[in-house]
Amino acid sequence: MFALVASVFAQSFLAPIIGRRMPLRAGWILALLPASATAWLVTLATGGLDQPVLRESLPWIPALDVFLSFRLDGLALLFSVLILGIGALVVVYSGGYLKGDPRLGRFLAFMSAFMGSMLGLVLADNVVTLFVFWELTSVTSFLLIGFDHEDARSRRSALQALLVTGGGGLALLAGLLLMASIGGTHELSELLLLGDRFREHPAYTAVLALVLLGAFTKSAQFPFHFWLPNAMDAPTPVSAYLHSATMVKAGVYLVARLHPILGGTEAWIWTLVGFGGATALLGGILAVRQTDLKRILAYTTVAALGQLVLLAGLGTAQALQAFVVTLFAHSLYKGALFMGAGAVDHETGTRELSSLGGLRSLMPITAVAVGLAALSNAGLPPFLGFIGKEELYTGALGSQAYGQGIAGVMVAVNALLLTAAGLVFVKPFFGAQVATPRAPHEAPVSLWLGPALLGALGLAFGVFHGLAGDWFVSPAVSSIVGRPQAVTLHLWKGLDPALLLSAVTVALGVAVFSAWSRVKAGFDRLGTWLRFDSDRGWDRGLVGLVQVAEWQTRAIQGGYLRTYLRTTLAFVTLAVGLTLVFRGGLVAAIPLPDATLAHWILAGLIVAAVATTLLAHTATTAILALGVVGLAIALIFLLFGAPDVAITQLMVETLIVIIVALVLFRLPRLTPFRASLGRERVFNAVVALGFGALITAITLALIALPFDPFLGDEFARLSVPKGHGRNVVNVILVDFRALDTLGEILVVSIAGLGAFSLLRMRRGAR
Amino acid sequence: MIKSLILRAATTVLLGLMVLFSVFILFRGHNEPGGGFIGGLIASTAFALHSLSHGPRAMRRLMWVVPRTTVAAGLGLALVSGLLGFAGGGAFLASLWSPGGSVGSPLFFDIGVYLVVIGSVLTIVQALQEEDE
Amino acid sequence: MTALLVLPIVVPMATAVLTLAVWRHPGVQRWLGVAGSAVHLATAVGLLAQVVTGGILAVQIGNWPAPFGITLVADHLGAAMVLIAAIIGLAVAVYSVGDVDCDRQRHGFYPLYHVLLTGVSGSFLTGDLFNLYVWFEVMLSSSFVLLALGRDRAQIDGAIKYAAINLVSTVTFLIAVGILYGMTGTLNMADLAVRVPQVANAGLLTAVAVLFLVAFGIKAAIFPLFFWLPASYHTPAVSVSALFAGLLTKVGVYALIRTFTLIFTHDVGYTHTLLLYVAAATMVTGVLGAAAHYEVRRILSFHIVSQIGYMVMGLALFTPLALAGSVFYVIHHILVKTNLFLVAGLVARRAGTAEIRDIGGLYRAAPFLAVLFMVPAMSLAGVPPLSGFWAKLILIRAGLEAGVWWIVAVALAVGLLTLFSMSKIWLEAFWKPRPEAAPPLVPTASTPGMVVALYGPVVALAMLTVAIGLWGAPLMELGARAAGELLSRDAYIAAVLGRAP
Amino acid sequence: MEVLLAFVTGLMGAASVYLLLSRHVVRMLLGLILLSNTANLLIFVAGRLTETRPPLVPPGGVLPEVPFANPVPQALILTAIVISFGLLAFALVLVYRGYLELGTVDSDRMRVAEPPLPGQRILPPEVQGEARSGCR
Repeated sequence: MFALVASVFAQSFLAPIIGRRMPLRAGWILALLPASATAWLVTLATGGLDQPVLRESLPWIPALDVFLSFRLDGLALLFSVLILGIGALVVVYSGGYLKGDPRLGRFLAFMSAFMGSMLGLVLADNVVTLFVFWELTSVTSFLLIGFDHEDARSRRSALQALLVTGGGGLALLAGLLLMASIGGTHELSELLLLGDRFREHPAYTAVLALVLLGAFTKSAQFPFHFWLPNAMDAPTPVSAYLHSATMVKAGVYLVARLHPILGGTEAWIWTLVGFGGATALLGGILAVRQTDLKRILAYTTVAALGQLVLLAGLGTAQALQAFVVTLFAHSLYKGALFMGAGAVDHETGTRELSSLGGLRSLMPITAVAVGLAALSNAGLPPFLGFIGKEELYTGALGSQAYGQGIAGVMVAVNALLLTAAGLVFVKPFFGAQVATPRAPHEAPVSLWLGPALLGALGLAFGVFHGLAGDWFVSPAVSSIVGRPQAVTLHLWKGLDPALLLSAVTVALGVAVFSAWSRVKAGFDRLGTWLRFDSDRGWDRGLVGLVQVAEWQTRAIQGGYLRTYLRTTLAFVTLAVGLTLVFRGGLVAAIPLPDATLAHWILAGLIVAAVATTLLAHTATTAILALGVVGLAIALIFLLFGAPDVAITQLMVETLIVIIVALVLFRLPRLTPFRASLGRERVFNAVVALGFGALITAITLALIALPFDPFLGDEFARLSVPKGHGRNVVNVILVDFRALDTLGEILVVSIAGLGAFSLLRMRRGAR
Repeated sequence: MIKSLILRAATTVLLGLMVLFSVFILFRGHNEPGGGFIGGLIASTAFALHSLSHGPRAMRRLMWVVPRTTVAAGLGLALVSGLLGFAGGGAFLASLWSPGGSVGSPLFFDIGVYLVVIGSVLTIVQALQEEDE
Repeated sequence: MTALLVLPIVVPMATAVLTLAVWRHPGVQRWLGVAGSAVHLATAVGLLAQVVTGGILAVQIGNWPAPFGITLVADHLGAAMVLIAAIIGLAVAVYSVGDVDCDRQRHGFYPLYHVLLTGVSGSFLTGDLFNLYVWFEVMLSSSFVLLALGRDRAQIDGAIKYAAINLVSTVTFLIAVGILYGMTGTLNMADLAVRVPQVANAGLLTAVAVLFLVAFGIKAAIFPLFFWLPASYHTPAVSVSALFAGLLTKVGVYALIRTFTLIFTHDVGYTHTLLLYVAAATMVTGVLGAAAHYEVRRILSFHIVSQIGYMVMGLALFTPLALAGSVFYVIHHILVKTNLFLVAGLVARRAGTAEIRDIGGLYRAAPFLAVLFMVPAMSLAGVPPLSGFWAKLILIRAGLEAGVWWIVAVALAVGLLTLFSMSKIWLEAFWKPRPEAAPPLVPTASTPGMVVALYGPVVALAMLTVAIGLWGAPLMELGARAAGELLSRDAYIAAVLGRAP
Repeated sequence: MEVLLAFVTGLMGAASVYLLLSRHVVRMLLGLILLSNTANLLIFVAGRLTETRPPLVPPGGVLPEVPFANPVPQALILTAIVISFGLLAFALVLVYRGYLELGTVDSDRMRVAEPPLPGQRILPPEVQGEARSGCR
């Protein structure tokens, strides 16, 4: 399996080359791998194994319990067959659809990468690995939806799909990681065995919410359904593959996959049934009011996804059986319908129902293919779609509470789906011919092969439902339930309530369809009224985000240095000051200064000079006053046994005055030297005084502590015998701590050179 | 440039004296207050004052190298005397002394410091002064 | 052996001195610069190899025993940081050959560049708090000049803001060192770790810890101390901002990690909780800042801020996994963010502007460039299987295991907004058709040599990102080891002081 | 004296912050100079003050005469002074260049790197066009 996934990814690197070298055959060539892999999987399925389980595991980041583990069970097998089988057909289809387009190679590369991601997703047996592939499907679908990137709508839709599914993905990640940390393992197959022990964990609800958030965004459940119809801006092969057969099913897959560990609780049932039912109904209603072929199909997909989620939520064996059959049937017919719609679009140049008609005679093969799929979609016997619908009703009726209510809603949904199927099939292919932008011909083989095959399979598996049951449905149901489950499918189960409901569905659907032109207005009103307009909400959300961001930027990154400094210094003062106060660092009492007169005079000198600096009206006065401060400090150094420091301080002060003088010469006094606004001045003073108080408080607390001058004593002891110098300070500088000095002269060098370069590199100067 | 005759005369005399004094301070620094920093600062103050009164051209004539080169030499000297430690004590910046302890790598290190300080300060002063030319 | 610890500092310094000596010959400087970086990288590789096989390495400078002399220490964290810095050093040095104009090269770009690297290496290796201050200053001084070096007015504006705030940070740091010395009598970090618990006034100690937090926090650009970064990083030469983006803030983060694991662990409940709030605020404000901007390097600058939040989050959670996550994150981020700035430079060269709203059409015109942007951009947003995904994964897992739900929620939401921001650049600069009024696109490079210099480092860094994504186990192992050393400090202390604590 | 200096440093710190918060970049620079002086004095106090001999060994001796001043803070301050001297000298030149390029020493008018945001009005530069050096 590792080899399979890897080779599909590898193919995506080859695709651009093949696309450039053999543009006409690229689709066929690249379909070989998925086709043969499908064949292999089908032989596995037909091998009579009740539960073929293969497992492979490679260490990825073992320290994080992340393994590249793959596991092929019934559910994974069904999905893999759909992914690879439909994938192969879609690749062939793409070759025809994008014939002559120079971007074909790139398109096929993205498609292959997506195929690999999707395959990895359903095969993954490690929650992290699963998530990796989950995100990869989001990214590849971003690239595919935005394939026609010069169109602003495509870009918007791509971003929308990316962020909605990506956001849900992040919730999913948290949910999966939480699940793994509760379960003590990241391997899915081990987690699934936890069962009730997990469901009783206090964090169960959190995990459930997070996982479902991921699943619902991906599978376009209400209220996240809005991205899916918009994603139809993608080229049709993408819609057929990602947005009906595979990617949107990822969420449904996840729900089914995690059923053994998460399923069965009240929260599970009502959340899934509630959201699934709402989504199904909403999708159905919104579908029949569309006039664009792809949008009709998109909304019916939303409806079908809702049904699947609902069935997974019901969780009975019967419901899960219905889940698998519906899933299988839907993937077949919806893929076919999309490709058929794409073929129509490709040949006629339009997808608008009103500008299509009578194509039956012009595109007979396409008509047949679409017809087969539409009948399956409509749920008419003997198609697989019919069996799915029967199972759905049986499953719904068989569930404990509100079964009949649920079944009633499903009847409505299915009737709407039937109407939609009628719209897609009857309107374009029957009736009078309508002039279209392009004169239609039968589509080339690459364009009709896929729909025809899928449509035929829908019929074949309906007729030979025993094979479908044994090969695919039983193993898949067994995997979901977590124990072997024998499934037998029937076209005819006698006159049971389900059949009755089917009859009602068909009657209702046909009625709506035949009255479509009259009731559409009603549906439009209903749709507008019903529509939870998350799509417009999306735009508002983005605008709001940018507004908040701009407000924040104005508030804190406004471009004014003084506000930057004020915030910085205020934060420093507050953070340190509050810590000092609340963590008990202050000294209890301020000791009296034990200073001599000389000390007081020096202190007074500093205070006076500082005050002069503050009040100075010219820079020259200020710098001279500051020089006095420096001088007084030098005297303090001298007084307390630091002659080296005192001299250095003195020399530095002198040099600074020289350099400041050199600079100040050249600065005219355009700006008043004492520039500060009234209210701001007060605020600045508060910050300044706070900072000063902090320094004093810290110093007072510090000098109250005992001090161990062992470092200095040791240096003094070693200075002469080891350092060969009698000036301890100098020996520290050039020997004990010479590395500091080395760094320091680097700073001084850089300052000098930097000043030089800065002056030389003036604009206009040479 | 400050055009004061007295200052000019004074700084000319001062320059020589101060440079000599700075070298003295540099070498005595290991035993008495002083050292590379202080020496370097004194010397550069002298040059800076000279340059202020005589102009940067005069200073350039006076110094036979570009101050930038002094910086490079100083840095190089300090680094090399640090690397000498590998030869002697087996560690970076380990001191290496002549028998008797009169000449040692820390002295060269200090000379490096001295040169860097002079070079850097003069680079700045010169660059600022040359703004006028 | 002991030379291995010194060489990552000495080599760039020697390179700086040599390039300084040939000031008048930019051509020679270029070669010296690249060669020096290559040697630097070699020494860094040797150092990390030594640490991985032989454990923590310590050397007493000048043979003066700790805590009296200055000790250089390389544990897994330090050695890994040196290595990643050297990788970035080489990549940007090569890029600069094609990017940095002659004018800048003539005015000391290479000496400054290598002094900066000296400072960065020194900061990662020193075991002495005051020495750390010195290396910070080395870094700071050269970064001032590099930032201002050029003829662009915006540069000077940015440099003034950068200098003002960073000088405040540096004085704060100096004050903090002085006070801590006054409380403990020592400067050696291992010795501090031993002596800090004995300080009588624990409240004052916590206050000093917070003082360090804000001093390093300004360097690391955490909320609300990051203003200098988005104000300046978009102004200098691309090579310079790429180097800054990769290394400078991370030195601040490194210093935070070092001091808040080794020295200030006496009041974790207070200090690290404060760090956690700061981390969350940093992530959110940073990413929102990015949402409000449309100039590539400004967007990326705000993302630096936001990403710093993640690294601090790992430190704040203070579990082995969380710290490993921080280490992983720092390394990933340095690679990716440098690369993004380099790519942004290529984009701006190609399009003639860095305003994404004015670009457009690059996907069609320069698909290879699009791929080169996509890789680090997606990695930054945490899309699997790239380096950023693992980095985020570890931190999120650590947050979940520590039971701090809200920080996980913040981290995830910010991840989504990062994705939004990266796709904004993608949509505007790459996917959107080129605006009618825009001038025609120009080639990024005029000579084959320039192509190699400009694209080579970008491709190499992108490949590293992918490699870590596909094969993250070694880096995770490194992170886990580093975290182990950080949390049980005994090995570090023993290596420095030569005795068990 | 230590207690007295605690208040003096506090005052210096307050004054330097007040200067730093000014719009005038030269005032900010003065604030920085004062702030680093504050830091140096603080380190000096942190190493404890003893009004005694400098840490010098008399000729021929092996140890300084006790009590002697703690040499460690002195070495640190020396390093810090020189470093901050270098940085301040550079900062001064930067301000000068800033004046030449941006035509102002008012930080509120330095808005080239961060142009006005939507909904923000900024002060125009004081000097229109290319600024000139005062002596040229």
